[in-house]
Amino acid sequence: MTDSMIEIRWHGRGGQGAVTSANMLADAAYRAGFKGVMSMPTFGAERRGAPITASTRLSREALRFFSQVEFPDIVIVLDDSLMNSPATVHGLVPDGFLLVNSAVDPASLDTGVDYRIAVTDANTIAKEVGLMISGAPMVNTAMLGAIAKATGIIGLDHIETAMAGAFSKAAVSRNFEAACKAYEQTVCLFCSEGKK
Amino acid sequence: MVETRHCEQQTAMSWPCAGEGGRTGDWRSMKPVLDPAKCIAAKKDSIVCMLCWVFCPDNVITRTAPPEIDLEYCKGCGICMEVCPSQAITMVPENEGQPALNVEETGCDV
Amino acid sequence: MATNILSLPEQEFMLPGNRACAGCSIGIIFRHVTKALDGKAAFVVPASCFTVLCGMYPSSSVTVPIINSVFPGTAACASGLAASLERQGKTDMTVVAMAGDGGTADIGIQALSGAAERGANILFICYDNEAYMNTGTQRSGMTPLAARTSTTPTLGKIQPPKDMPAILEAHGIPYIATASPGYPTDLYDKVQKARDIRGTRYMHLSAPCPAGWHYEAKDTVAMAKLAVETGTFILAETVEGVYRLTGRSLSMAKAGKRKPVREFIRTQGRFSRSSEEALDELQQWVDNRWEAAVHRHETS
Amino acid sequence: MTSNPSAVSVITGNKAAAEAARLARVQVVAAYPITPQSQVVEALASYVETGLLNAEFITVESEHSAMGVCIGASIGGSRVFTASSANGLAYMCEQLSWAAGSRLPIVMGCANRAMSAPWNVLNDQQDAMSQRDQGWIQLYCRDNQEIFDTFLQAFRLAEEVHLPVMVCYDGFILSHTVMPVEIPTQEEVDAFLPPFQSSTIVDLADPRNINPVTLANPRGNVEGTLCHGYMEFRSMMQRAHVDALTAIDRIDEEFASQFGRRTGGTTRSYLLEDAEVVLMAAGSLASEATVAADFLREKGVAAGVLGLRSYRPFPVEKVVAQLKNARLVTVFDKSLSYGYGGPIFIDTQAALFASEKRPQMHSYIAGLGGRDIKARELADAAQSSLDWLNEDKGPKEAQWLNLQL
Repeated sequence: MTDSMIEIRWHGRGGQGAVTSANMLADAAYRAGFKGVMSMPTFGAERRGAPITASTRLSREALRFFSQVEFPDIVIVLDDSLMNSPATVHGLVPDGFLLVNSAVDPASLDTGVDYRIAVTDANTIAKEVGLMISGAPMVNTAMLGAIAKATGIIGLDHIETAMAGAFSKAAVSRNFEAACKAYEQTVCLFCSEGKK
Repeated sequence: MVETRHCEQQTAMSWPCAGEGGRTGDWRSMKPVLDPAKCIAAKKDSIVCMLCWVFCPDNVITRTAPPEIDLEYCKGCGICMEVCPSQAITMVPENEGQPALNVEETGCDV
Repeated sequence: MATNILSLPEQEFMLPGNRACAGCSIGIIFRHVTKALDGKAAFVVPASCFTVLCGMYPSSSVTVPIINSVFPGTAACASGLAASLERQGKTDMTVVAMAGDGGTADIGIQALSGAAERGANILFICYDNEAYMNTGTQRSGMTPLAARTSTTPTLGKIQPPKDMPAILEAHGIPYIATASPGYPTDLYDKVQKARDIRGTRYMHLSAPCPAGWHYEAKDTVAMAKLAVETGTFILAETVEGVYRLTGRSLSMAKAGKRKPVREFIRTQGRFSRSSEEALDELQQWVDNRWEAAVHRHETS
Repeated sequence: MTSNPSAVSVITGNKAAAEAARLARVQVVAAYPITPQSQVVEALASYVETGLLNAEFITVESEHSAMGVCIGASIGGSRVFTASSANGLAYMCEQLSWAAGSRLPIVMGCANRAMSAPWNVLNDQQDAMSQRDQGWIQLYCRDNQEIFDTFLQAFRLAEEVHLPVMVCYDGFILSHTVMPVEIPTQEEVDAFLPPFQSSTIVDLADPRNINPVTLANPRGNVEGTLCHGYMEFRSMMQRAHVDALTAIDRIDEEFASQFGRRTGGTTRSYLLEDAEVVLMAAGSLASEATVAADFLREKGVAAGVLGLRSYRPFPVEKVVAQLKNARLVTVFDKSLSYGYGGPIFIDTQAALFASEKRPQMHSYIAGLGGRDIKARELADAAQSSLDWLNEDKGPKEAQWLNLQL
């Protein structure tokens, strides 16, 4: 992760809102002062339930390139079952962040590779605040709070602004509540405050 | 190069004019001739019947008593003759009265 | 009250000396359609015989606005025009899409179906001369059983035509009518009725063609009448789903009289090579449709 | 940390297109969904439903009818808009020619997508390039801000030169990617693009037959005036295209003076002044290429970028002027004229033919069907072309970037 540019890859399942959050992260980062922000879905057809990815790129300067992210600085995983796939952490740079929606201890996700791990139980948070669609918890917005906590690249206020641009008022309050809870409950191994 | 005087049109647009397709008297082979003695409207000197006017596909027959036929633009279809209930209209060959064609004198190899 | 011949307006919106063939029924149709609309109409026209009638640049044979359209897109262009004019508060004219049978039932059917489903505020008139006459009489989806064209088997077409009014009825549009140049007052009244209804209105018009049907030009009106008198073309209208026979078809149904189809097609060259079996089949097709129409009229 | 302006929205290219159409106060919208353009239709439908846009939204049953409705509505006197992609654009084909021949100021978005078969919904520019000769102006955008700005300029342009304008932007790469876009207020847009002065030529008091059959030769009208034949109309259309080159650049100047940013008009250059090696491309690739030029400069190669914004009309003089000092031009085409080569390469080569000083030109076919292209790869390609030139190897065949055959 260089000072001037951060590349982020999202892993989720179709219908979990990975693309929406990736876009909101770009928006929040713009509000946080990044001049160049960009977020793109992995191009192609999407199926509900199938693994999908999206990418977010943040830069202090305006962005001029659009090619796909190869070596992410941050990998965000919306569903810990996706951790079984080696593709999930593929290319994650040394010292990068791995943020996982999971109820397990981050230490158990430590593969010994040189990146930092943060874990949030976004499923429980989404259920608590009532973010359920068709019986499934919408975990995407809670993860924005986890990003704020673990990486510090955005603040909660920026997330709220980004949400206001994407959701109705009622939806903003619930989603923001999820992000705030996630911010409080994210457990970090080698978190930004206490770098190893 | 052909000079297109006065035409300032950017796209093709036409304005109405009679005889867009040219005079039909030039190529028509038969023409309608109305006999006022048989025409109901003419006899009654009143706008009655008017079937020739109603059915003319070329709008060349007037809604008058007697109806008048514009032979400049009549195509000679003969509908007016057919729809006339009193057989007042007959179709007459355009070249009636002209000398008949003499094939032997044309020199064409037929 | 029904219009009679002498109460038809005198004003004309078609100029003489146009490019239509001698004896073409479209002239009769257009004259009475425009009379019924008092000339307050803009016509959208695809490639068709009517295009020819309207004339070549830089002169026009009609005194109403004409917008030429691509062959498959008449209804789309008309619905765009209608929406646009309405947007500008220009509501002094009816937008009429006027296409031949090909531009309606074949290549034009998708755009027509789309416009009808949307309820585009247009009057769509199909003048059905039963083949691609403008390109030299190739078969269309409206060419009758047993009729010969330049692309049918030499003995005649082996399929019956589509039932376009039924197809449009399936779209649930508010007004559907058939009419014939042989019965101009019936045609006139129907156009006026259609004019006063909002939404997609469809009229299917019989359009005898001397060049394509191979009969003498003088017989166009006789052909139009025989088509009706034999029950081959049925005069009817469907208003808000209620079907009724009109005019000559209604009086025929009441009298229980109908001429045999052979009387209609006898002088048409396009049927000259049809076998007796094919003509029997045609008669049977006409009988079935007629009986269904009469039954529907009586029960609705 | 600097604070970013609040008038900026972080939105997709499709949203930028829809926002531009909304602020342009389009009056009739007709569109049919197709990946990757569908979001434009969805956004405009919601704008109309919620009253953000006061327009007729016509949900047609096909792209053919979408353009048909636009043609009817434009003749009827309204400002109209549509958008499409790939097969949808191809399905509009005959209507495209009809719109251009009618000289209607229709503005259309094209979220560029590969043509099938085989099926592919991802980006290249084959769809728009295939419609090159229909008479439409084609402008290519490099990012979402440029999409928004180009659409606003396109309405001005179309209404001034009486030609339809296709605003092309790479599918997914721009259409589905969010990035910051500065959206001016309605008042600011109105000042640049006044609401459409509707006036219809469909008039009962002056009935005319629009687009009638027109013969090859001029013909006299009833007053005896000799009126154009088909060729005269087509010649005027060509002249309008050529004249549009100036208009495109001038409108961009006016845009710049009001909004403080520019699209570049017909071209957009980067470090061209002293460039020995020029990378040339259209769309997002022209932006990606600027990063490649930076890489090359870091290595000591004087590289620059010529981004082609206006493909039709083709800015021949500007391209020639901007390439006259280059030693080497590498053209990256995201489409192909099968049996010959990359369309931009071919056109640029033709443009340079009459030029006294001609650079060497190498052609690259890249990114077909969504194949990822990295700035590094563009730089490597340009470097390999430069090596080829330095080794005096002579003519070089077109190369397909990243081809694994």
